[in-house]
Amino acid sequence: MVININRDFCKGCGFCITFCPKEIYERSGELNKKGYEPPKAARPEDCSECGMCDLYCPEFAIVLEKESA
Amino acid sequence: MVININRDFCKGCGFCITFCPKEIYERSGELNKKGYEPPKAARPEDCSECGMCDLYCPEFAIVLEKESA
Amino acid sequence: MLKQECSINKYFVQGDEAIAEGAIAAGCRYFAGYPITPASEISETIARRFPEVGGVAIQLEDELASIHSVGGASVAGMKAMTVSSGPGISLKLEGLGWGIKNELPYVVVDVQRAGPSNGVATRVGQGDLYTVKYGSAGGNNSIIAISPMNVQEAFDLTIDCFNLSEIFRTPVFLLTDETVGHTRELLVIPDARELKIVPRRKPTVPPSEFLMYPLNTPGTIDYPYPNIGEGYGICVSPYTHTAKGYATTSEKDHDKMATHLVRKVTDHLDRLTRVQEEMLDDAEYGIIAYGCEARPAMEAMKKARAEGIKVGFLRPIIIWPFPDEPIYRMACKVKKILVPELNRDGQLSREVQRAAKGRAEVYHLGSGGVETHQPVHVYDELMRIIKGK
Amino acid sequence: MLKQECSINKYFVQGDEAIAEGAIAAGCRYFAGYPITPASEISETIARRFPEVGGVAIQLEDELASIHSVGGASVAGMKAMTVSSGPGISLKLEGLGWGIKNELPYVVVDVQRAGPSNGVATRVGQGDLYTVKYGSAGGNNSIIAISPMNVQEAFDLTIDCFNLSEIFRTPVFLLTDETVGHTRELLVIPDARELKIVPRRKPTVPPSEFLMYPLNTPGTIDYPYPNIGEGYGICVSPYTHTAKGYATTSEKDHDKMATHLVRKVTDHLDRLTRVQEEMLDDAEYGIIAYGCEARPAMEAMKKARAEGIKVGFLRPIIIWPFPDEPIYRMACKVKKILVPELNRDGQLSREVQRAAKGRAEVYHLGSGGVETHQPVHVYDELMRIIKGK
Amino acid sequence: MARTEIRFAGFGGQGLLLAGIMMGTAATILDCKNAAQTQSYGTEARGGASQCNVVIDDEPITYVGVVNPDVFVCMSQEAYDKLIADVREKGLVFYDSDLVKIKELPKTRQIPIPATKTAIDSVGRKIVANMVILGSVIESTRILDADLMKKCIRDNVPKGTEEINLKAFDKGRELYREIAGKA
Amino acid sequence: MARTEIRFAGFGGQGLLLAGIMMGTAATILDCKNAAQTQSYGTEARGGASQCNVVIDDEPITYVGVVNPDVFVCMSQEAYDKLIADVREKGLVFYDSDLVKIKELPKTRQIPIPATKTAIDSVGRKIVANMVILGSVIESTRILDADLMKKCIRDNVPKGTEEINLKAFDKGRELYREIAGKA
Amino acid sequence: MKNQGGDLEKTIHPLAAKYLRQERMPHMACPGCGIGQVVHSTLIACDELALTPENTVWVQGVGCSSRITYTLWKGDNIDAHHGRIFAVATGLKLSRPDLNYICFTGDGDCMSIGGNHFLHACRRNLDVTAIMFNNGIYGMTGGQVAPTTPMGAMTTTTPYGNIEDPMDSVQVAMAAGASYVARWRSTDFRQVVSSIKKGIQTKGFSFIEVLTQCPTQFGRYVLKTGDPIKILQWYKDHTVTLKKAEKMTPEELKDKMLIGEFAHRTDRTGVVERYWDMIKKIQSERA
Amino acid sequence: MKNQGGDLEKTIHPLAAKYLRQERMPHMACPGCGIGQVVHSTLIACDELALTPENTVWVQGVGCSSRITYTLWKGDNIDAHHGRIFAVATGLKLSRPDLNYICFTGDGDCMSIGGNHFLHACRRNLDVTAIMFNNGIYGMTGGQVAPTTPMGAMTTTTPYGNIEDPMDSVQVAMAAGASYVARWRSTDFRQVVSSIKKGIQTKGFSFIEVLTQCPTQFGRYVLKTGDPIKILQWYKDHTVTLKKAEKMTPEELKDKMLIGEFAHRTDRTGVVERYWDMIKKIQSERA
Ligand SMILES: Cc1ncc(C[n+]2csc(CCOP(=O)(O)OP(=O)(O)O)c2C)c(N)n1
Ligand SMILES: Cc1ncc(C[n+]2csc(CCOP(=O)(O)OP(=O)(O)O)c2C)c(N)n1
Ligand code: SF4
Ligand code: SF4
Ligand code: SF4
Ligand code: SF4
Ligand code: SF4
Ligand code: SF4
Ligand SMILES: [Mg+2]
Ligand SMILES: [Mg+2]
Repeated sequence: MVININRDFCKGCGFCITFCPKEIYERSGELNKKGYEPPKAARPEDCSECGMCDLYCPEFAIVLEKESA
Repeated sequence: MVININRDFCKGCGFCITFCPKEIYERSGELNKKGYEPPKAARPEDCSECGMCDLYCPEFAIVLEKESA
Repeated sequence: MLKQECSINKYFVQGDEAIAEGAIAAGCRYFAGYPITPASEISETIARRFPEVGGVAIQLEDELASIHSVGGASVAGMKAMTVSSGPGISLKLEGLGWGIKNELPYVVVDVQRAGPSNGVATRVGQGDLYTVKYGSAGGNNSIIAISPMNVQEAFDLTIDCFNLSEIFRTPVFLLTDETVGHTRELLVIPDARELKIVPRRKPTVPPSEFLMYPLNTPGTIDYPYPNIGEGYGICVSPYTHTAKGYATTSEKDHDKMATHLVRKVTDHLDRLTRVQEEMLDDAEYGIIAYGCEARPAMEAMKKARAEGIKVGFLRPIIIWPFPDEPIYRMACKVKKILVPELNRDGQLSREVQRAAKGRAEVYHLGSGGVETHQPVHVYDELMRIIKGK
Repeated sequence: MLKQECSINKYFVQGDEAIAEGAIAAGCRYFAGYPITPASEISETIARRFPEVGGVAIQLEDELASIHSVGGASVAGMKAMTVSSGPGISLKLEGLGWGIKNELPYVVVDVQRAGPSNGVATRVGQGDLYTVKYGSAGGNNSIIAISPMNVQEAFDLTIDCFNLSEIFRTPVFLLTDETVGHTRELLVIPDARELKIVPRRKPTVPPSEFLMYPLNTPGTIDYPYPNIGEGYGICVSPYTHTAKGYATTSEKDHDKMATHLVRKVTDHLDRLTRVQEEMLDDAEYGIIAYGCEARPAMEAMKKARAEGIKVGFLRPIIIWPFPDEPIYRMACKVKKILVPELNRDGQLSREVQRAAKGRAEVYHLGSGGVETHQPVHVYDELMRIIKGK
Repeated sequence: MARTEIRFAGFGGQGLLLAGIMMGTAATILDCKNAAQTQSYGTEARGGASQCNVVIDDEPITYVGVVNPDVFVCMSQEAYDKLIADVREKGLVFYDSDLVKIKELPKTRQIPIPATKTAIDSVGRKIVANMVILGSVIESTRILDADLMKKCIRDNVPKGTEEINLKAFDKGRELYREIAGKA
Repeated sequence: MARTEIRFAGFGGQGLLLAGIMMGTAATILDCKNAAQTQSYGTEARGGASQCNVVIDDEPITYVGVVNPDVFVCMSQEAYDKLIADVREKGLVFYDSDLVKIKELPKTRQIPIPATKTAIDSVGRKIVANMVILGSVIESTRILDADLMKKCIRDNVPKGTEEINLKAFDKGRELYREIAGKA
Repeated sequence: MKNQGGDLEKTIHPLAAKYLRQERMPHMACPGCGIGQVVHSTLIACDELALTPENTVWVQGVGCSSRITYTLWKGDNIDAHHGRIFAVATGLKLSRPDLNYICFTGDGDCMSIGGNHFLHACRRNLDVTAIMFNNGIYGMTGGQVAPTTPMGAMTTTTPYGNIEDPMDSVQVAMAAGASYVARWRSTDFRQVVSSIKKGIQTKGFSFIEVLTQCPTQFGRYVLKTGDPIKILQWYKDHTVTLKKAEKMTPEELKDKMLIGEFAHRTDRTGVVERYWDMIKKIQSERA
Repeated sequence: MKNQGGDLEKTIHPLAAKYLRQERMPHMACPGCGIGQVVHSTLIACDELALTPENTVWVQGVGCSSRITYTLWKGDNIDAHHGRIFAVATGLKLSRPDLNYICFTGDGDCMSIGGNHFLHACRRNLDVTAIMFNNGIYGMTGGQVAPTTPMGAMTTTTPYGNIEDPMDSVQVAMAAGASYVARWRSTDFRQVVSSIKKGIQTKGFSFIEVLTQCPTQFGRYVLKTGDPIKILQWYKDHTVTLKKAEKMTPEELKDKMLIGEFAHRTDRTGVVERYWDMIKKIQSERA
């Protein structure tokens, strides 16, 4: 799975970090232009492609691309 | 039972005539000031004192007095 | 409507019925109302007639719903109308603001009755002159209002309301009254081909080039309104908008919008000044009245003229924007102006006073309403002010 | 409200908070509102403070409910208030008519924002001058409106609103704006004993001799309002009423009521004229402004005076009834009057034009709102009109 | 024809409004005259005072109100008491003689028409009393041509009631002729 | 003191409003000066642009707005870009040097205050950055007496947060002295 | 045997004498209108509860409901704008919780223009007694469609038949939380009296809908008859008690209106009591 | 393995690319607000039904519901005054019955100021799909009490705790006659998508209430936390599915909000279809 994060859209709510069953995401420690802290996909290789992070993200900031596709 | 009819209040709806179980009332054939036809109590002596005519009259035009009272 | 004879286009009907027919003739095909005396006859006539001509006529839960749904219908491409009176007009003012700000063409009929509050619901009054223009909070508006004085005008001017609403993209009021609404007179409905009807203008450019609101050229009229569902991405909202229709809070954007809304009327006063003038040429005194009050006023003028007193008469037909110019001209000519009207606070007379700029003395002849003034009342008051008592 | 020091009566607070405190000081003990920017802070302050002082403060389902319930509370003997802005004010106009017609004392606060429609909800405008006076359909009204220009006045004039509402038995508006409502300044709350508070007057005659409405002596003020539940058989309705409060449709009765409602204000203009006048004695030019616009206007005047230009200033404090008299006097003195205001249609300037009766040229300096004019804008415009460009 | 003002007054439900509308319709649509009709009611939804005013003129009508009627058709005592004073000097009054007790008025001709009774007696329907009295008015005043009036009635009353309405109208004309003969 | 205009600008949530209110409160209630404070936000409920303006004067304040601030406290790039041009000639600019990249302005003194960072580093709470920068402003401009300002802070911040706020304020004063010393 | 109405003084109805203003009689309802009957039942209820003109206020909306009842009551009469009856009553009751309020409203007044205030009065459980005259039409303004008008019915604004389903106000009242909810016909005298009494005694909002015949408008336009007796018959044919309905099929219940007592909750108080309790609590905390 | 967000073009979400105006992104919701999640579910539903910006109109009220969604949609965006969304939708749908309307409203917008239009939209069974964001508070105006705010909750206008019972809008919608009624949480993605799809496909009024977390106001004032994750947990603790609820006692259900599909009627059409049928009938009769 390729995990793209639109850092400008992200508002740092942390849903992706909390609700990914595979704990793929982590805090990045960096702020975006608006002062929010987007996550980073620390372990994309463990991704089960469940899509929850995409659904949970209120900002359309997570775009998943299946490697196969 | 004494049956008093306020002829000025009556609007001639006919409820008393229709709903008296004892058929006490009849059309009077006379019009009041407003052009309505109040009933007359034709057979007050047959009255069972049920009070329906009083309740049915929308105009507070029928006042029943129990003879005993 | 009673059946007609002779000509198939002659009817002896109420002003209210004439308004309904005027709306149909103008192409109105959406109507939402809430019953209220003395405007209900309009709704009732429309309820009967609209399905025949393929229009939607619906009674909604209240006045708020009616005017907002009329706004919705206007956005959806319909010529639309709502009607009311008194408290019902007050209730429509919030919705009216949405129409003003979004430049929606539709028509509101106010059949004035004696107020305030419910007042004498079945009888005439003239208390809404400012209400229709300024009642919707926030200012910066572009309301137009037209006032008929008889049944034929009720028909004709209803058509004008629709036409002006399309040209100026704004809600237009037919500001009438119970007397005009309930009086029966002859109505002649001209052949449809003789009527000038302004259709909804549609954009001729593709969506990518189209702007919802002509804010970059303030005062623009005759501006198209796209259909929904055709890719124009219509943007309509309560918020101050950019030319595209996006919400904005910038001072500059807001001023642009406000300026356009005001200027689309004030830049075109030539198209929006319409008065009836009678015997003003040599007049030394004047009477100004509108709607139902115009008729006893004219009768009074005739009586005075018959006695050799030089009295002239002016009637605002388009009453908003107010005809400042013709009234100022009149004020420069005559010494005193009498303004009979059916309210005690003096509404038309205040406006006349403003427009007269001190060039003539302005006198208010008020009445709470219920009946129009009788000609003799107007005449007597005229004599009184002439004699300076 | 931030805690105070030194004096226990000094606070650095918003105009909105000052209004809430003014209402409490005036004896207001019923409040119903519906949230709306920029008036919500009043509701929030009151929600916190009223239970402490034994008052009822409730948020109802909408603006219609709020004002009608305030009317009900007034009938039930409470000093009562509601607040709003923009579209919310439009929604209160229907209910207002009930208050006007039934001569109910209560207060409505309009914190004006930039309109029309929702406009820029969080920012200032001045578009409701006519709305508060004429928005409620039907005319024949007796609305009084007062406009503060700073936080201290927001407090003081709120008390005056309540007092006048009791004296004149009519709804009174505090016509303020977002700038005054949201600006924080020093508020000094005097000791309760120093405040003049007009209580609800109660009849001194028995019910059999009491008439609800003083229609037989039109223009009567200081007239009592009985308590409910005490045998006075209070009669309040939407219908035109007789002196007893019974519904009537007679022309004469209606005219009596209309006349009384209008005259109770117009017969007492001495008690209802309040303006601030600055440097008018030798003035050749004038500026007239109200509310938030008064402050940049005065600053502009100072600047002009500093340069030796003889400019005077007038501010209507009680803005309805409009101060015709002082403005006419001013117009007789100066050549030109500039009227800065936060709307593009010219509201205050139209009124000034009317009152000036042609004695001075009147110029409108408009803006859509969002920000007040800056002093330099007013100054520049003043120079422009002085130079006659 | 000079401006003529006609007032119908009585209770709601007596059909006076229809009588007035019929006159206005006939005048404007069939006779190319000008006419204006106005009305007023009391607050009752049914019964209560009812008034219908008609102005007919060859000239265009400026003022549509009726202040001092030339013809006053009166079908209730209340209306009579309240409105009789308005009648123009030398005006004509038609009143339902079973419902209204008149007072002496030297300068006014007051014509008793037992309209309600006649309606009941002749066609069995109280509701057409309006046509009876309209017949009398037309027969007496000739404000409009009677045939034209009848055409208008036929065209405009509810389907199926044409004949009884016309019969009542003619009965009213007859009645007037009788009374006039007597007078 | 002559009329002084101070503008705080940045994001919502940075506490700039409170800083302004604190100045106004101290000036009016503790120092018998005149003050007026106004504000404006963007449309976002959280985050978004935020501005707080304060006018302080010994004389009564006629006009409450701030047009050309004497002091501009800036805590976001957006605010800087939009508002820097308004600063009065010879005005002072205090900016959070971690959030704002300034441009050259020959006639304006621009003072970098790493307020957010200092707040985090010194008391571990980003939220008191407002007090840090306020401390710098007071230390630099002396618009108000620092002790009086501290009394005001102590009295008006939420219970339990007095100490960290005061600490941040003092830290800001220190910071300014350091920077001024360097300059 | 004495007889009818020679003596007018004699024939003043005792309830009218006790509670109604004589100078406002006879009231303005049309012949055969059900409103007078409901007023009668209301007075019986007042009498049985020993209410007085001093401790009881009549509140009205706009419509025949108010045209008939306004200023009949000897005590205070507070008539609100059309649809605003419960808004006004909210102000009244919160300000003077010690008085009883009987609110007369119409089906249009309550369920059309006043629908929102009605909903929230139910939710807040405002402690007043509401009597809704449901005549299935707009009476006062001349026979326009109401939200209670039956599907298919001809009215002046639905000349081709009503295309909307009527609102069941009893269901709405219950969904929104009213404490007491009942529906009867105007001629269910015993039940109406009993419901009004319960309504007055119940804490919170009491809603009593009464199907009241309107010969003038509903009769004329919908049923095509002005005969009050035929109209009463129609109501008889189109109503079913809750009890009976239990045993009926949906098919049989089609076009029938249910009558009976729908809710009588005693488990919750309303906003008025709660507000004043809150004030007391806060003030005693501060004291 | 590619990685995160270096390439902005790359990270435009496909649904956003298909349906939303890029220049309006990111939208204006606060961090962690549930509205964006519901918009996401709405787009999935649109996509699965193959709706297009041309045949589907977004309609809004006033509140965060509109502040966030207005002019996001590539097609037409019609934002009504506060509370008037269904009035405006009535005009739109009756005029252009061929288009789909998705109406975004707030709990205050729909149930407080807009309560009456909501009631009658349900009764008329207006053929639009309504999505109500219930955040239990007034978000946009700063945390005032809403008709959905829990009893006892502290808000800016109930600083001593809310004394009113919340309105159950699902019950009201059913009582008033809506064809489709459901309630879910913003994070019940599958169910929300399915309900929106059913709503669009159902004839008549579809009402889908979504409990949407509002960290900024509900979080701050009611739950005393701004942490979106804690707020989602609160919703988890305070909701129960219809199915589960069947087996629970009233005591256990206290303070719980029911979620699930409450009504799905297919037996009645609505006013729009009926009106146009009537027009057709009348016109063909005349022709
Ligand atoms: C704001 C407003 N809109 C409309 C009216 C006109 N109006 C008066 S009563 C009424 C409806 C009456 O219907 P209902 O409530 O059912 O009472 P009914 O007369 O049938 O008893 C209407 C529409 C009004 N008075 N005020
Ligand atoms: C007529 C009117 N009254 C009040 C307002 C102010 N206002 C805007 S949104 C809103 C309430 C929002 O609450 P809700 O509908 O629950 O939406 P949320 O912001 O919580 O999503 C209010 C009161 C307004 N815009 N118009
Ligand atoms: S798709 Fe599922 S597993 Fe993969 S990152 Fe997203 S939430 Fe985690
Ligand atoms: S869910 Fe979306 S907005 Fe929230 S932290 Fe993750 S990427 Fe950012
Ligand atoms: S009391 Fe009963 S029996 Fe006697 S007259 Fe009345 S209805 Fe008839
Ligand atoms: S019931 Fe009453 S109003 Fe009706 S006819 Fe009998 S007495 Fe008259
Ligand atoms: S119109 Fe109908 S409801 Fe009204 S008083 Fe007459 S019969 Fe009763
Ligand atoms: S205020 Fe609440 S509902 Fe509104 S956008 Fe922010 S979190 Fe969402
Ligand atoms: Mg009704
Ligand atoms: Mg909400």
